[in-house]
Amino acid sequence: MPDTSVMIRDTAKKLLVEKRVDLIIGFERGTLPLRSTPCFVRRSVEAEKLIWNASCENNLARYLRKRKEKVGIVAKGCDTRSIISLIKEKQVAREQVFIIGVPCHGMIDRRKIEAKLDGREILEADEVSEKVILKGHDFTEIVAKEEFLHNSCNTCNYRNPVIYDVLIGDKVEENRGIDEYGEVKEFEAQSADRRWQSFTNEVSKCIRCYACRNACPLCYCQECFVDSSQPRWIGKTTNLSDTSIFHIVRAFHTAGRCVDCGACDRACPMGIDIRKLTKKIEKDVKELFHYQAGVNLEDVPPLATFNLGDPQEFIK
Amino acid sequence: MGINKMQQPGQKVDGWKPRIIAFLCNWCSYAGADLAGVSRLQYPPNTRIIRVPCSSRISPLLILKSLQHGVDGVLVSGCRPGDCHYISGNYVARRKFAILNNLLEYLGIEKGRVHFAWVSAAEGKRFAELIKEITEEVRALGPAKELVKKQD
Amino acid sequence: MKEMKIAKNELVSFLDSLISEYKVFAPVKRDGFVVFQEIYSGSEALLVYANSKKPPKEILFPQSEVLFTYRLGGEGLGIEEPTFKDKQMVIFGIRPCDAKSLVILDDIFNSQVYKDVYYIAKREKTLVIAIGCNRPSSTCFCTSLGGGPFSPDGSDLLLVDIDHEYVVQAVTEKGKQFLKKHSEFKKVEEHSLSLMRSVIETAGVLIKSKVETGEIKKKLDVMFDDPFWDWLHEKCLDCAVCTYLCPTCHCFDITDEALDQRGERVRIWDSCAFPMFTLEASGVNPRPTSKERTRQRIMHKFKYFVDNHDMAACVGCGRCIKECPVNLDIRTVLNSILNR
Amino acid sequence: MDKASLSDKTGAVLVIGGGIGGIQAALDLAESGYYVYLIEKSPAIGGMMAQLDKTFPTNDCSMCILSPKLVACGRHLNISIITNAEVRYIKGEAGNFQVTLVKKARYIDIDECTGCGECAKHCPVRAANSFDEGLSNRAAIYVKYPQAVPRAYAIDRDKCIGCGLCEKVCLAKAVVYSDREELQSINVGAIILSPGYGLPDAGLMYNYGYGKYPNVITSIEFERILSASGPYQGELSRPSNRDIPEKIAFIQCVGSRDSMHGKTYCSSVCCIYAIKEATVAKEHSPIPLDIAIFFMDMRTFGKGFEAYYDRAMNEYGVRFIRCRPSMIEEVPETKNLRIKYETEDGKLIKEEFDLVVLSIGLEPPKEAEELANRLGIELDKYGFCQTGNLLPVESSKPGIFVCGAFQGPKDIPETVMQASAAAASASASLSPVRNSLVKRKEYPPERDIRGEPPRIGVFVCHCGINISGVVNVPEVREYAVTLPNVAYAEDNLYACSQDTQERIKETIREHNLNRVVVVSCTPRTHEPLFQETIREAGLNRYLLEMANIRDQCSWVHKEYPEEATEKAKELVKMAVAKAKLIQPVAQTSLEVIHSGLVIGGGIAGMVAALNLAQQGFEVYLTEKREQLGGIARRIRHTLEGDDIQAYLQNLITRVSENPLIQVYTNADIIEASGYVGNFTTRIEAGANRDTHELKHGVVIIATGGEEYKPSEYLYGKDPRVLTLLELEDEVAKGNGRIADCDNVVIIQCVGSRESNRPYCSRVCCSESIKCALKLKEANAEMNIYVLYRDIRTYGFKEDYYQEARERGVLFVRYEADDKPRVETITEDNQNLLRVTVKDPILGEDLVIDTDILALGVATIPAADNKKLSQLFKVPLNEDGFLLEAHMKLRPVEFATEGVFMCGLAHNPKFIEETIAQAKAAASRACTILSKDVIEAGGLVSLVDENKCNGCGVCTLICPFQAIDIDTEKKVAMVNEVLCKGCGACVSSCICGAMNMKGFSNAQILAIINAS
Repeated sequence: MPDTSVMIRDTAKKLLVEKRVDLIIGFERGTLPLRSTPCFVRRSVEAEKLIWNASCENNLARYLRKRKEKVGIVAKGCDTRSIISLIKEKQVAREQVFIIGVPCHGMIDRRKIEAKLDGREILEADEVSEKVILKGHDFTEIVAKEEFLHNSCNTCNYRNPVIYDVLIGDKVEENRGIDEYGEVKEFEAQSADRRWQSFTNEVSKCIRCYACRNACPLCYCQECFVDSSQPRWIGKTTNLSDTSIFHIVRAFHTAGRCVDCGACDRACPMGIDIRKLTKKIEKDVKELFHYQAGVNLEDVPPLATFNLGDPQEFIK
Repeated sequence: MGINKMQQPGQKVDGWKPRIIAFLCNWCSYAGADLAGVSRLQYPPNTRIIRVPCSSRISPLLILKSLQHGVDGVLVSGCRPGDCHYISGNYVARRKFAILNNLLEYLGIEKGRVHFAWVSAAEGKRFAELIKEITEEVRALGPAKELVKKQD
Repeated sequence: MKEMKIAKNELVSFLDSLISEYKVFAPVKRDGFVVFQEIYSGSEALLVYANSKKPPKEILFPQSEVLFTYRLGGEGLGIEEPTFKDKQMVIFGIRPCDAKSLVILDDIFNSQVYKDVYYIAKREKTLVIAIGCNRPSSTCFCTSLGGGPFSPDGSDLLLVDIDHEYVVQAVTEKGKQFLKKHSEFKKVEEHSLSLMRSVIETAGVLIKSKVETGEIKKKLDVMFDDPFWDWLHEKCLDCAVCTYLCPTCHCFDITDEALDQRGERVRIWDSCAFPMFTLEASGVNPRPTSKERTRQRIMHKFKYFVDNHDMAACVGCGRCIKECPVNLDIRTVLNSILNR
Repeated sequence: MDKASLSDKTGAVLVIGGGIGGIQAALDLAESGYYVYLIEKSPAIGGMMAQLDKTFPTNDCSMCILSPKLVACGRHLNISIITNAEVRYIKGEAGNFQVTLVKKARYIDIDECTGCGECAKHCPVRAANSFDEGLSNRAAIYVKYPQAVPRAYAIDRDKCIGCGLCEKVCLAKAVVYSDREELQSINVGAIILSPGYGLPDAGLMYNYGYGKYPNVITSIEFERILSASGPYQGELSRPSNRDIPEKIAFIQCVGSRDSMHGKTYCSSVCCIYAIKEATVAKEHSPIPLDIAIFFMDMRTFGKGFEAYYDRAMNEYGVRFIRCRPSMIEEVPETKNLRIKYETEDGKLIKEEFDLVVLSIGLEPPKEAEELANRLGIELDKYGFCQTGNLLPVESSKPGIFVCGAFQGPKDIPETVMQASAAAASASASLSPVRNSLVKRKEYPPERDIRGEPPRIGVFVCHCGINISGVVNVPEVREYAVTLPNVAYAEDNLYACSQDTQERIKETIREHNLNRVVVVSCTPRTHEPLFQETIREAGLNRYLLEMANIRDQCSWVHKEYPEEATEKAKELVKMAVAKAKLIQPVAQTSLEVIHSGLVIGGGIAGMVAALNLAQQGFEVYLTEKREQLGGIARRIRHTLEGDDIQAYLQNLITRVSENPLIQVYTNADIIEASGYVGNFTTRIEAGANRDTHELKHGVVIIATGGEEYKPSEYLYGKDPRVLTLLELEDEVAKGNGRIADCDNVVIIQCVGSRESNRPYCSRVCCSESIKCALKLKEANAEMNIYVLYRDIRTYGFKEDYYQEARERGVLFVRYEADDKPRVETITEDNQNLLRVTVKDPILGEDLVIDTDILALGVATIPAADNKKLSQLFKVPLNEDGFLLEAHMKLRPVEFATEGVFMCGLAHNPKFIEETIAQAKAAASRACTILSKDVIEAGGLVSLVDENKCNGCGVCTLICPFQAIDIDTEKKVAMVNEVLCKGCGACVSSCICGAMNMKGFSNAQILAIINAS
C-alpha cells in the first residue's frame, strides 16, 4: 500500500491542478521531534510538503471558517466530526470543503513520552510502524505508539472519517472494548470534596492564555464572554472563581457540539485536564438526550430542541 | 445582602443567615409566589426573587454568576411542563439545566446549592414550602464556598 | 569578577537560612512542570531542571497585581494604596536567559522616561541568583541574542554546576556583598575553576540553534508591508501562549475588579495576540486580524524594541517554541525573514 | 361618532357571563374595534374555569393559563367589566338594543378597593366559601378567589353582621355600607350569551349518597380538593376526616344519560374530566392510589383524548369498569363507601372505597329560563339555548348570539371556539360601525432622555398597613435615598390610589426624574397602572421598575419585621440597580394588509372566507380541487336532519357571488413568506396553472380531511363492503338493493383507536346511527347491527342513539383485541359475507350473514398538511393534524401569529363544529385585520450583529418563528412583530449576540450584583 503522505500529496496536487480547490489545509513537518505543524498549500508544487504521521494532532477544522475560497482539508475522524458541527452551525458550507479523509490510528501525546523520559530531552524521533524510536543526548528508546496516545484518541470511536470526499487508504478498525467514559466515571466515583479539589487544582494552573478556546474549532465567538465588557461577565485576572467560571462556561458552551477531538487539551500549555469537563458534558448529552455531536448532518443540536419526555428528576 | 458581604466564604459565622436568589418566571412561579403572599403563607425571609419572563431566559452563566457573587443558594423556577406561557420555554430550559445540574454536581459543588423547580401560578402553598425547604437545606450546608469570588 | 564556591550538600541548609531573612523564590515542581514559587524550605527547590514552564518575570511583574483598592461609601470615595512593605527577596535558580530578561524588563519599568513603582519596589529588594545551563535544550537559542548558557547579564550571582559543587560568580556589587555576608560561600580552588571553564565551553557547543539576529532588524525596517505577513499568521491561533510564557513580554491592561460598592484596580497581563488588545472604544481595531497581530509581535521584539532600547525583546529561552500549540517556531520565522 | 351616525347600528356589544367564553368573546370584539360590556353576576370574572385545578388533556394548570386572559380583560380600554350585574330587560332589535342592567350592591367601591385584604382579616364572620364548593370558609367580606379580576372585595350581606370592623380598618375608605342596587342602561348592537352551565341539584345525587355520606363528593368538589389553592391546599384528602384516601371510585353519568331525571343527553366532558382528576389524584397522592372509574361508554372523542385515556389506563393504572353501580352505601365505622356493581359478564361484586366522586353532568344555568324570558330567546327541551344546528352560535332572536355550555354541554376549547364564533357573527352584523365607539387614549409626547444621567425616583408604598404593618417603610425610603442615582424618594399610603398617581406625575416633572421605581406590590397586577402613570407624565412606559415588598415580603414575613425591612431594602437596591440600566423602549407600527388568505374551499374554508368578507375584508380563497365543497359534497344530511347539499349550494353561491372573495380553484400553494399583517403567498391556480402572488395579512388553513381507505374487513375486495360515506350515498340514491337488505352490519373504529392511528375519529358513531336510522326509515324490518367499542354520541346526539335502540338497531360491543371477523364463504351455492363477533354479554360468538357491511372508517388529515405546515412554519401533531398554539385557550391559532386553522385540518369533527371553528378562526383573524397597524416592539429580543455568527440555534429555539437568519449578512434577525419576549434565544445564544430589552444580561447581572 502506498504511503499515506504520498497519497495525500497526490490528492492535493490533483485537486489544485484541476482547480477543484484553491487551498489545501494539511500538515507539514514541524521543527521539533514528534511535532507536525499545520500548513496551507495553494500551489501544487508546495503539496510536496504535506505529510502524515502520528503527530498530526491539530484539528484543522479550526481553520475552515470565514474562507471565501474552496478548501481541501486533511481530516481525521474527529476533524470530520468538527466539520459536521461547523456545517450544522452554518459556519461552513458543505460544498465549499473538499474533505480528504484520513483514517487515524491515534495521535501521539508527546507530553506522556516526555514524562516517561523524566527530563531527558528527545532530539530525534522516528515512527516505524507501531513503534517510535526516540533518541536523545545519550539514549535511544523504542516505545509502542499505542501506549502514548492522547487520552482523546484512546477513547475515540471515530477513527475513520465520518464524512469525506475522498478517503486516503483503507479504513482502520475502530477502538473496541473501550469504556469511552472511563475517566469521567472514575472522577464521578470520587467524593464531592475530592472532585472540587481536583477541579480547582486544574483550573488554578490556568494562565488565561485562551489557547484551549482558540484551538477549538467550535469556539468561534466573535467576542468570547470572558472578553465582554457589556456586561462584564467575569473578571480578567487569574482569580480562581473567575477562571473556574471561564472553564465551566466554555465547557457548557460546547454541550452538544464538542466532538472530543482533544484540541483544547493539547493546546493548553499548563496541562489542564480540560476534557474532564467536556467529556462529562458529552456523556450527559448522550445519556440524557441521546445525541452525539458530529456524527451526522441531520440530528438537531440537543440544546436547540427538546422532548416532552426529557429527564427532569432533578427538578423539584 | 450587603450585610454579609464582608464575611469570609466557607466559614460558619454566628447568626449567619443563608442568602438565596430565586429566578422566577413571570407567568407561573412568580405568580405562585404572589399567591403565597395573597394567602399569607409564611416563609423565611432569606430569598431574593428576581423576576424573569420565562425560565428559558436563565442561562447557566447567570446561575454561576449568582454563586460567584456569594449567594448560598440559587433557585430557578418555571412553569410546569405544558403550562409555559411561551409554549416551550420551560422545555428548552430543562435541557440546559439538566446539563448544568449534572456538571455542578460533577465538579463537586455541593448538592443543595442550586435548585430547579416547577411551580405553577396556583401553587402558593407549594412555593412557600419550597422556599422553606431550600432555606433549610442551604442553612444546613452553611455559607457558600465553591465559586465564591474572594478578592486576592 | 570574584569567584567562590558552595558545596551542593550545603545548598539546602543555605537556602533554609536565606528563607528566614528573605522571601525566597526558587524553581519547584508542580503538577508535572516547573514554576518559580516562594519556598518555605530549602529542600523544595529544584536544582536539576531544563527551565521553568512559566518565566520568573511573574515574581516582579505578576499576572495580576492590585494597584489600589477603592470603596464607595457614605463619605464618598476612599482609596487604599499598597504599602510596599515586603521583605527582601531572592530569586534563586533562575536561568541566565531569564536573568537577562530582567535587564529588558528593567529597561521598561525602570527607565529614564518611566518609573513603575510597583515593579521597582520589588526589583530593588531582589537579589538574583542564577544557575547556568550545563545542558541547554535543543530549543535554546540564547547565544543568538547576545546571551549564553552562562551569561551573567541580569544576575547578581551566577552558579556553575561542576558536579559536586557550584562555583559562584559575583556579577554585581550587590552580589559581592551578598557573598561576603554569607559564610557558606567558600574560597574556590583552581581545579574547580578549570572544571567550570570546561563546563561553560561544552555548554556553548551544545547550543545548535542559531539565528543571525543582527540582520533581522535591518530586514524588518522595510518589511512592514511585506506580503510575508500575509501567510505567516495563517496557522496562528491568536492565543497568548507565546506572549504569556515569554520572559520579556510585558504588555498589560488595567481593569477594575468591582464588587458591589468596592473594588480593586488591577494590572493584568495582556497579549498583542488578542484582538481585544487594540480594540478601541469606538469599535475600531487598528490590528483587526491575526496578520497585524502576528506582525506586531515580531516587529515589536526585533525592531521596535531594538529601536527604542537597543536590544531585542527576546532572550532565546525557547519557551514559545516548545509550547506553541501549532508549532509556529520563532526561529523559523526569523530565518524566513532573513531569507526575504 | 361620525361613523356611527351613518348607520343606525351601535358599535358596542354586550357579553353576558364572565366565564372563559365571555372573556374570549369580549377580547375578540374589543380587539376588533367594538366596545364591550362584559357583565358577570358574581363579584369577579373567571367562571368555572377558575375553579378547576388542571385542564385535560395536557394537565395544564387552569389558573396559569386563565389568569393572563383575566388580566387582559380587566385592563382592556374597550372592555367594561360590570360585576354583580344581570340583565333586567331589553328593547330594540339586532343592531341596536337598549339594555337595562341591574347592578347589585357590592358594598365596596371597586375604584377605591386595593384588594389588600385587611378587611377580611378583621371580619368576625365565617361563611362557607362557595368558590371551594363549601369545603372551606371565608369571611363575610371576601374576594372571590386570589387571582380574581377585578381584585376587589365584596360584602356578602346575607352573612354580614354589620359590625363595622371592615369599614374601620379600610384605609382606602372603600367600604360603602350604603351601597344600593342600581339600574344602568346601555346601548349595544349585539348580545352574546355566555352564562355557562349549572350543576345538578343535590336531590338528583341523593341516591348516590351525596349529602348523606360525607365521602361522596361531586367532581367539582374533588377538583377544588386537588387544587393547590383549594380548601386543602392541594393535599389529597377526604372530607370526613382529612385522611388520605387509598381507593377512590368515580361514577360517571351522574345527571347525564339519565332518563329518570329527564337528562337524557350526554354531558360530553365528564369522561375526560374524570380521567384527568384520576390521573392528577394519582400524581398528587403520596401513597399508591387505587382508582376505579365506573362508566358506560368511554367518550374520549376530543383531540388528544384517546391517548390520554390510554395513558390513564396503561401508565397510571386507573381501572375502568364498564357498568353503572347499583348501590352505594356507607360503612358507618370508617365512613368508607361500599359499591355494589355487576361486571359485564354478570358477576356481582361489592367493593369498598374511601372516597366516591360523582362525575356530575352539565345542566343549563339556573337562570336560563329567566334570562330567556327577559331576552326573548327560545330554549331547547332541556333548557339550553336553542340554536339551529348549522347556525351553532345564533339564538332564535337575531342579534343575540350564544356560546359555551349554555348552547349545550361542551369543554373549554369548544367553548372558546364558539365564543370567537359568536364574536365573529356579532362583528359581521356590526361591521359598518366598527371602531365607532372604541376609546383611544391620548398621551403627551415622550420626553427624550438620551444622554441624561439616570435620575431615579423611588415611591415606597405603605399599602395601608399591609406593608407598613411589617416593613418599616420610612426606613426603606431613607435607605433608597442613599442609593446611587436615586434623585428622590417618598412614601405613600397607597401608591396605586388616584391621588398618588397624580403625585407621581408631578414629582417626575418637579424633580426631572427619568426613571421610576415603585416599591409596592406585584408588577403582575400593578405594572400596567404605573406604566400608564409615568407615560402620562411624558416618560416612556418602560422606564418603570417595581420592587414587590408586599406579596413577596410583608405578607410572607409577618413574624420577622426586621428581616422583612432588610429584605425590602435589598429589593429596592436590586430594583434601583436595574432601573439604572433600563432604557426607553420604542414601539414601531407596521401596516396591516387588510386581506386574508383562506386555504381550502370546503365548508370550513368557505365559512371562514364568508365571515371575513362579511366583516368587510378582502379574501383569497384557494381550493385544491376543481370545485368548492370539500368532503361535504359527499354528505347528504346530518344526524339531526339538515340537508347538507342544500346548505353547501347556498354557501358556494354566497361565496362565489361575494365581491370581496376571490376564489382560486385547482390551486396549489407554492411559496409563502412574511409574517403577521404582511404575508406574501405565491400560488398556482386554474386550468392553466397561472401564478398569482397574493398579499395578505392573515392566513386561515382549512385544508380539510379525508376518508381513510381501509384495508381491513375485505374492503375493496368484496363489493358489499362499503365505507359509511359510501353507504350514505347508496341510501340517498335510493338504491333498492340497500332498502331490500335483510341484514346490515356496521363496524365502528375502523382505522381509528388503533396503535398506528390512536385517535378517535369522533364522528363515526353518530354517522353510523344516522345511517342506521335512515335504513330503518327505508325498511323497518331490516336487521341492523352496529359493532362498536364505545358509542360516542356526545351531547344531544345521545338522543339519536336512544332512538336507534328503540327502533331496534342492535348494538354489539367488541373488544379491541378481539375484533369482528369478516369472511366470504360459499354455502348452498350462495356467496355469503359472514361477520362473526364475540358478544361480551353473552360471551358467545354472534354470527351474521350480512347483505351489506359498512365500515365506520377514520377521518385522516389532508395530505397537504405537511407541506403547509412547513410553508407557514406551523406544527403538526403526531397524527398529522395541525397542532394549535394551546389546546385549551388558543384552539384555532398557532404560535406563529397571523396563521389560523379550522375544520378537519385540526381534527375530525362534525359540520356544526366546523362551522363554529371556521367562524372562530375568522374572528381571531379579524383581531388583526381590523387594525390599521400592528404595534411591534416592546420587550423583545435584539441581535448584536457584530457578535452573531448566524449559527441558527435561536431560529430553532424560538417558539414563535420570530427569528430568521439574514442570508446576506449571515446574522440572526428578530422580527419584533412575532417576538414575544421569552428570552429563550438569549440564554441559548452561545456567542452572546442575543439580548433582550427589559431583561438584558447587564440588567439581570446588575440585580444579582446588588442582591
